[in-house]
Amino acid sequence: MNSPLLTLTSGPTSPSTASMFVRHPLFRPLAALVLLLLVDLLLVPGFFHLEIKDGHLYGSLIDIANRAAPLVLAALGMTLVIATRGIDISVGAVVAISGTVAAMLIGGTMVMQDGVPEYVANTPMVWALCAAMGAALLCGAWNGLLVAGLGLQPIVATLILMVAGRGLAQLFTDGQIVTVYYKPFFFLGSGYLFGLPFSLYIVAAVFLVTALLMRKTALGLFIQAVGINPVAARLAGLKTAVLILFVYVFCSACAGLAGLMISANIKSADANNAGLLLELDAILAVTLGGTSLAGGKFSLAGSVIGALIIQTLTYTIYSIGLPPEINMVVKSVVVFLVCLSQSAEFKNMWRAFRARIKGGAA
Amino acid sequence: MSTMILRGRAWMASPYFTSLVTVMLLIVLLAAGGVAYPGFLSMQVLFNLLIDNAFLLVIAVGMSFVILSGGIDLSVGSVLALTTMISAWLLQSWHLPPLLVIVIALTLGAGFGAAMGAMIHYFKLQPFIVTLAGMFLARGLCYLISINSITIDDPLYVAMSQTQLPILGGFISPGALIAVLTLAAAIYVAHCTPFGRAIYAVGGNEQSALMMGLRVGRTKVLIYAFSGFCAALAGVLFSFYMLSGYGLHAQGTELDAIAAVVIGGTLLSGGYGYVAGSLSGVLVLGTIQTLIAFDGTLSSWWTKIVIGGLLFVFCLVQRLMALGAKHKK
Amino acid sequence: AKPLVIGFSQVGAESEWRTANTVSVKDAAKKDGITLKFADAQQKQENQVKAIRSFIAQRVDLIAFSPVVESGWDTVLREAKAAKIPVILTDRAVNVSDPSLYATFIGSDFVEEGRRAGRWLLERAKKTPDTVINIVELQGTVGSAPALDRKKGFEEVIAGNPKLKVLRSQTGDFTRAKGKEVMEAFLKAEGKKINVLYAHNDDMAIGAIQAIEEAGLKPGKDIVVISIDGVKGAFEAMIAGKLNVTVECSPLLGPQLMQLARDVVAGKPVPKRVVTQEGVFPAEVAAKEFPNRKY
Amino acid sequence: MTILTSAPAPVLELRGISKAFPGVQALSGVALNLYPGEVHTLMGQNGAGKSTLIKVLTGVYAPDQGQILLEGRAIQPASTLEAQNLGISTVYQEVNLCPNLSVAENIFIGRYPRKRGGIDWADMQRQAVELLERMQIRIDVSQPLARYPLAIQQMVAISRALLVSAKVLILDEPTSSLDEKEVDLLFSVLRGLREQGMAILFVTHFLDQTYAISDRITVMRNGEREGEYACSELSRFDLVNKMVGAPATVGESTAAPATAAAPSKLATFLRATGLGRKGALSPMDIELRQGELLGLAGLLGSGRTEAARLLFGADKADSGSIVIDGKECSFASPRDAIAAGIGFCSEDRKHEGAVLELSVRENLILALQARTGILRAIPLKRQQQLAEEYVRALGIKTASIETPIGTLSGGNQQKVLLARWLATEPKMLILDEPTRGIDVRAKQEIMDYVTALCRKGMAILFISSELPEVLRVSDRIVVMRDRKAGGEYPRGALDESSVLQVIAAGDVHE
Ligand SMILES: Nc1ncnc2c1ncn2[C@@H]1O[C@H](COP(=O)(O)OP(=O)(O)OP(=O)(O)O)[C@@H](O)[C@H]1O
Ligand SMILES: Nc1ncnc2c1ncn2[C@@H]1O[C@H](COP(=O)(O)OP(=O)(O)OP(=O)(O)O)[C@@H](O)[C@H]1O
Ligand SMILES: [Mg+2]
Ligand SMILES: [Mg+2]
Repeated sequence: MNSPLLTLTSGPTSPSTASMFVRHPLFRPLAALVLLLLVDLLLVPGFFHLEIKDGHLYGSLIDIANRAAPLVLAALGMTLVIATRGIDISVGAVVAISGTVAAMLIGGTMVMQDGVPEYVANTPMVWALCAAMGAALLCGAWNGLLVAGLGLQPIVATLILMVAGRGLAQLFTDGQIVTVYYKPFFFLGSGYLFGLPFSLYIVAAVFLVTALLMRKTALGLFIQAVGINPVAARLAGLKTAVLILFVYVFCSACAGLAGLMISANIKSADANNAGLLLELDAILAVTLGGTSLAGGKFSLAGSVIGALIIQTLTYTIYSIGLPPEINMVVKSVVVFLVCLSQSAEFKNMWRAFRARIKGGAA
Repeated sequence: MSTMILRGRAWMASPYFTSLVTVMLLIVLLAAGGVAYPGFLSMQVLFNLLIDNAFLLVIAVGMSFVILSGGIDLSVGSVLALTTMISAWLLQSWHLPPLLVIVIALTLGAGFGAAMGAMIHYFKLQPFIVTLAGMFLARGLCYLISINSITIDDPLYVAMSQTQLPILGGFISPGALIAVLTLAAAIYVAHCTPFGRAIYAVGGNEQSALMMGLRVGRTKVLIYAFSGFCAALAGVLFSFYMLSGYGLHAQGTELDAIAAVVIGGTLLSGGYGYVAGSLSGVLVLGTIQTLIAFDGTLSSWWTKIVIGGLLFVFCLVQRLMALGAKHKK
Repeated sequence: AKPLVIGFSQVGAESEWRTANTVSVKDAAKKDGITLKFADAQQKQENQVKAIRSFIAQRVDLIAFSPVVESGWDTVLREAKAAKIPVILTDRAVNVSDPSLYATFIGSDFVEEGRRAGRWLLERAKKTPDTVINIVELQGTVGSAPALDRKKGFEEVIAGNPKLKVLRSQTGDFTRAKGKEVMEAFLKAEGKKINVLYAHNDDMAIGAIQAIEEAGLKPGKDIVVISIDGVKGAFEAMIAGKLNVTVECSPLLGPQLMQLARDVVAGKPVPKRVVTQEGVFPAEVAAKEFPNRKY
Repeated sequence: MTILTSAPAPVLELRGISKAFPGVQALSGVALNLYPGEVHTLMGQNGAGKSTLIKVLTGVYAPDQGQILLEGRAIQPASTLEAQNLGISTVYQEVNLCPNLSVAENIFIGRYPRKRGGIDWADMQRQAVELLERMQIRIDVSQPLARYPLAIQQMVAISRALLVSAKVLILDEPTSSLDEKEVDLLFSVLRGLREQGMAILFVTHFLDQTYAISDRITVMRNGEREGEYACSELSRFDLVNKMVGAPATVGESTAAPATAAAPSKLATFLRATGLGRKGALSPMDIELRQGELLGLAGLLGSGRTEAARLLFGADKADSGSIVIDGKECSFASPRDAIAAGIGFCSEDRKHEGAVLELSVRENLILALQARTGILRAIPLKRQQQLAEEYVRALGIKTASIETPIGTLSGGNQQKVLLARWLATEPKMLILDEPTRGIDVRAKQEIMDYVTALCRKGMAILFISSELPEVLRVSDRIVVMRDRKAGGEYPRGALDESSVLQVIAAGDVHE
């Protein structure tokens, strides 16, 4: 809760284009991402190699983007929730629910067609997807009602669904992993369109729609106002409760979409493991992107970059052949470094320190 | 839906009331269990609640300080695991005397917390992200020591594990006693010392606290150090309890601790609540689990659903009663 | 007589295998007219200890559990012993100072499973004695008993052939999604060099198979895939020719467990270690075996 | 008034203090001398740099340039705590207390009375009660501070500052939310301290108060020191001129706004009957007419704010009815009131008004946008145009319309919030202490602006603790006491003393 009133700022400097670029809030997360990619460039041979295989692009970068897609979606939803000073830790459970519903409804039964085994969907895919998204929306509405209607603290309100949601998903499947045999469904997770993974188009579409919604309507302004000063927002005539309800529904919708993507990608629904700890990664992505958990100002693009940072890091760890024991240590160290690089205070101290060293040496 | 939190003036008193409601509901929960399952209300079952949740209670106490100050500490579960690991390693591989090991473990825990607190305060980083990274780091360090679990056979630890302190016809473990003493000490610190009050002030409004001339930086670093200390102490209790060090111990305990603190009536935004609430919160969670264990018919998923459901009913009733009381005023 | 009451503490429902295990135990109890108190620990040791304490408080006739971890059971088992309640371990062993704390242990031997996987590979390697065989390994959850043991057993056996080299080993957390993700990274980093994939469970193998296919390679042919557990999905993959072999790890302990329980309560002597009957299923027998699979 | 005979060394001396924020040079080369035993008033228009100067000298901001000397020694306080330890006790412009702590704790935190290692709660409460008693405030000091209205919080903040025996006491607009009675009490306390040789630096926008208490005045303009004057040597007129920087025709005694048409001819906009809420306001009747300015007078805690909140639907009334344009309305939330054409400018700008991190523009259009609806975003062009327009009309001093409102000076924030409601072009506007913290000239301009709107047909409910102001601008006055409407009087029927009489006795007795 650092009020901007207290942040010490240096004097005005002439805003050249370069300095404006450096000062841009997205500069630091972006720089962190670029730095990580540079590390890959040096340590992983052929990291930037892209080739056309079976008519589509193939390579590490594509993998990262593809794998990051669900995380980006979850982070986009989480951004809005966090902007209202809330938090949603049920994202992983919603992923499990929507994936399970879709997988169970679609499933796939084998029929012989002209002597060739063919799989057809149990339920028309459109209906199944609608049902899955409907389930996700219900989850969001539930969270939203608990927070906005009942006034529960967001973390407990969503904890309820976090615990019970996965249980529900397992209840549907009897604890089994539901395998899907119906091909068109896979397109969602591992299909390609114009040479690029289909999931990227989904993410881009959701991002664009959300960004437009924030820009072209007053939603962005209202969400920030509610996050920064709910009392003032109410007195200014905002429907604070409806707004809060909306962000939780939106967050769950994003999570639901992510769930579909994940289950389509592995061609099955794993109620127990799908999206496990996704909520933590999503929150991490949002904060790495420069949005404060205290609510208010938010950056959708920042969250996307944050998610890419996380996925690149994970992928890097796999690629450079580190023993799994030290995965976590590496991850934590990188997160610390990224955080520090974003801290103005750290930069000042570092500068003072360097100046002192130089002074001592002279 | 207009009965919202966002009411500026009148909502202030509710968290205090919430703490009371929690205790009342806890009693109702226990009574319900007693009616439904024979043997549920035996003294030993109640003591088991304390014995089995001693480590959670200690963590929740540390967490309640952090939450009261408006922060959050996600690293506690991992610090607990790291403590068990370091203790086991020092005991089994280095053969250090157990008391020394305990002192080292507690110091490391407090130091770990203090370091995170310092980063949070001096570099103005968000507590969530710093402690999340701390959580990865501590867990990762466990695996650097060993990915296996290490059994502890130090006589002092074994004694602490197996001693039964008789009380009221049942028994409690030394660990449970330590937890209760920690709670008592924390309540004293929170309500009767300047440090404790500074925590509330920082949670109420950090900027104001600074303008009022409080040592906000020192307070924040100390809070996280205390939380780290509590996590380490919980780790020590856990290694008494399990007699082993293991990197996978206490996964997700941070969420349990946060839930316990919040259910106990503390506001996550800081400034409102009681440290004692963490006890009622922990007991509520423990009772829910015990109820399920006594029932013994629920499958894995029903267990989750029922835990979620009970949590919901509990929060709902708690909230409605608090709202009702406010309206009557 | 009044029905036997057994308290059973299960690890959780983290995989299909585990679910099959639970179902088997529950069904067997029902069939034998045994009252089963079931408690799910959601993968946490402390929850298991709590459950066992509550079983003791409820004075059940016998306690059975699949420990989440090997160590840390002395105290609570002592309490059980003091309350004169016998204990049976299922599926995983424990590490206690006094073996009399439990009556018997029934379950598979993870190290042996690893060895079996290794032996199968050794056999296969004999066909091409001169070529180096590059292996990538998908480990289970870091630090978990099956991951440690399956790695250990496998390494033990393949050490016998210097041509067998483990190129990469990374955790896939026992899940399909992670298995696929990690395999993708392996394929990009090592490319065509990979000859064999050894996955610590079927789920990771199934995920990895998809990654291999998406990379334009043929799983089962270009890359030999070995995994452990023998769940239905694995058999389907074998029938499709994408998986080469799965080492069975049977979850169907229920009937054996109930029999043992009755013997223990009746005071009959039982062996301290009961190993479940398990096989190795290479792809060739998959189609024949498939109809018999219960999980 | 004590006249400084011999000039002793100043306790506090500021030399060439400069401070810049991105886009604003808040202070440039400011000097100030503060002597023991004097009350030194700092005056200047909104945004002149008064608060910034105080923050620099108490360690909140580090100066870019300049020196601070305390008793001849250079100091560089890095935090308020350091400043406090050096003997500088400060009450900042925005109340900086912890809402969750009890009143007593807010006074004593950081310097608790101790007993056997712990805090002596009983002693603390006793002392707190005594301390507040000095200001004639009798409240339950064990209740959380947030329970009390702003004025009480302000008094608590002052009490806290008075608790330490400091060398220098700094008060930044302590009187902006107090009424005359409280101000008098505060001044008598300050005079006592002056006798004891304390140096007091005081900021206010009230000329009367300045002349009532100051020994010397430093005038600031645009971040620079305009000059330092002995109070007795500077006429009000000169003072205002120096603040404004050009000869101006501003004074307290400008002519009253042109009288409205005969009250009976004005159409009723809103009529509330029996409006009340348990524990907050006894049922009262109130009528607002188009083109008429209705003043609500009363002491602190008389229930004016409560009445306003009920009219606006911010709190739910539990009795009474509201009729607008002949239609019965019930307001479940401010939205309903806004839809009916009502605006409400709250007295507590920090908690109920400003959305600190948002820009001036965003704050300004918030209410308008809320009424327009979420989907029909006001085009950015139009927003900027509106913002520019109001920034000009109300003379808001800001680096740009995209500056976060939190970095504006207190008075300018207040103006933005006023503009927020003006932008909605309401049919009825409730102004609760709208001129709090606004400088003399701006106050005049704002009141002129508001009365002009009123003449064009807006109904206005005006609440102010400044009785003269209420008397001057209101067409009709309702006097409140003890959370009840005391009586209604037409313009000119009351003067200051008769209002006080009403408050004391409940009615005017000739
Ligand atoms: N933290 C900050 N960041 C940027 N600009 C600031 C900050 N604080 C103050 N300013 C600017 O400095 C100038 C002086 O502000 P200051 O608060 O000192 O005025 P003031 O004289 O106290 O006015 P008022 O009478 O309205 O309180 C204003 O233009 C304000 O916008
Ligand atoms: N001098 C005082 N002593 C004790 N309590 C007071 C005093 N002044 C105000 N209060 C408290 O203030 C509250 C009333 O606040 P309210 O906002 O209705 O007043 P108001 O008439 O709007 O006054 P103002 O707006 O000037 O603060 C009551 O709870 C009352 O107890
Ligand atoms: Mg000011
Ligand atoms: Mg008021």
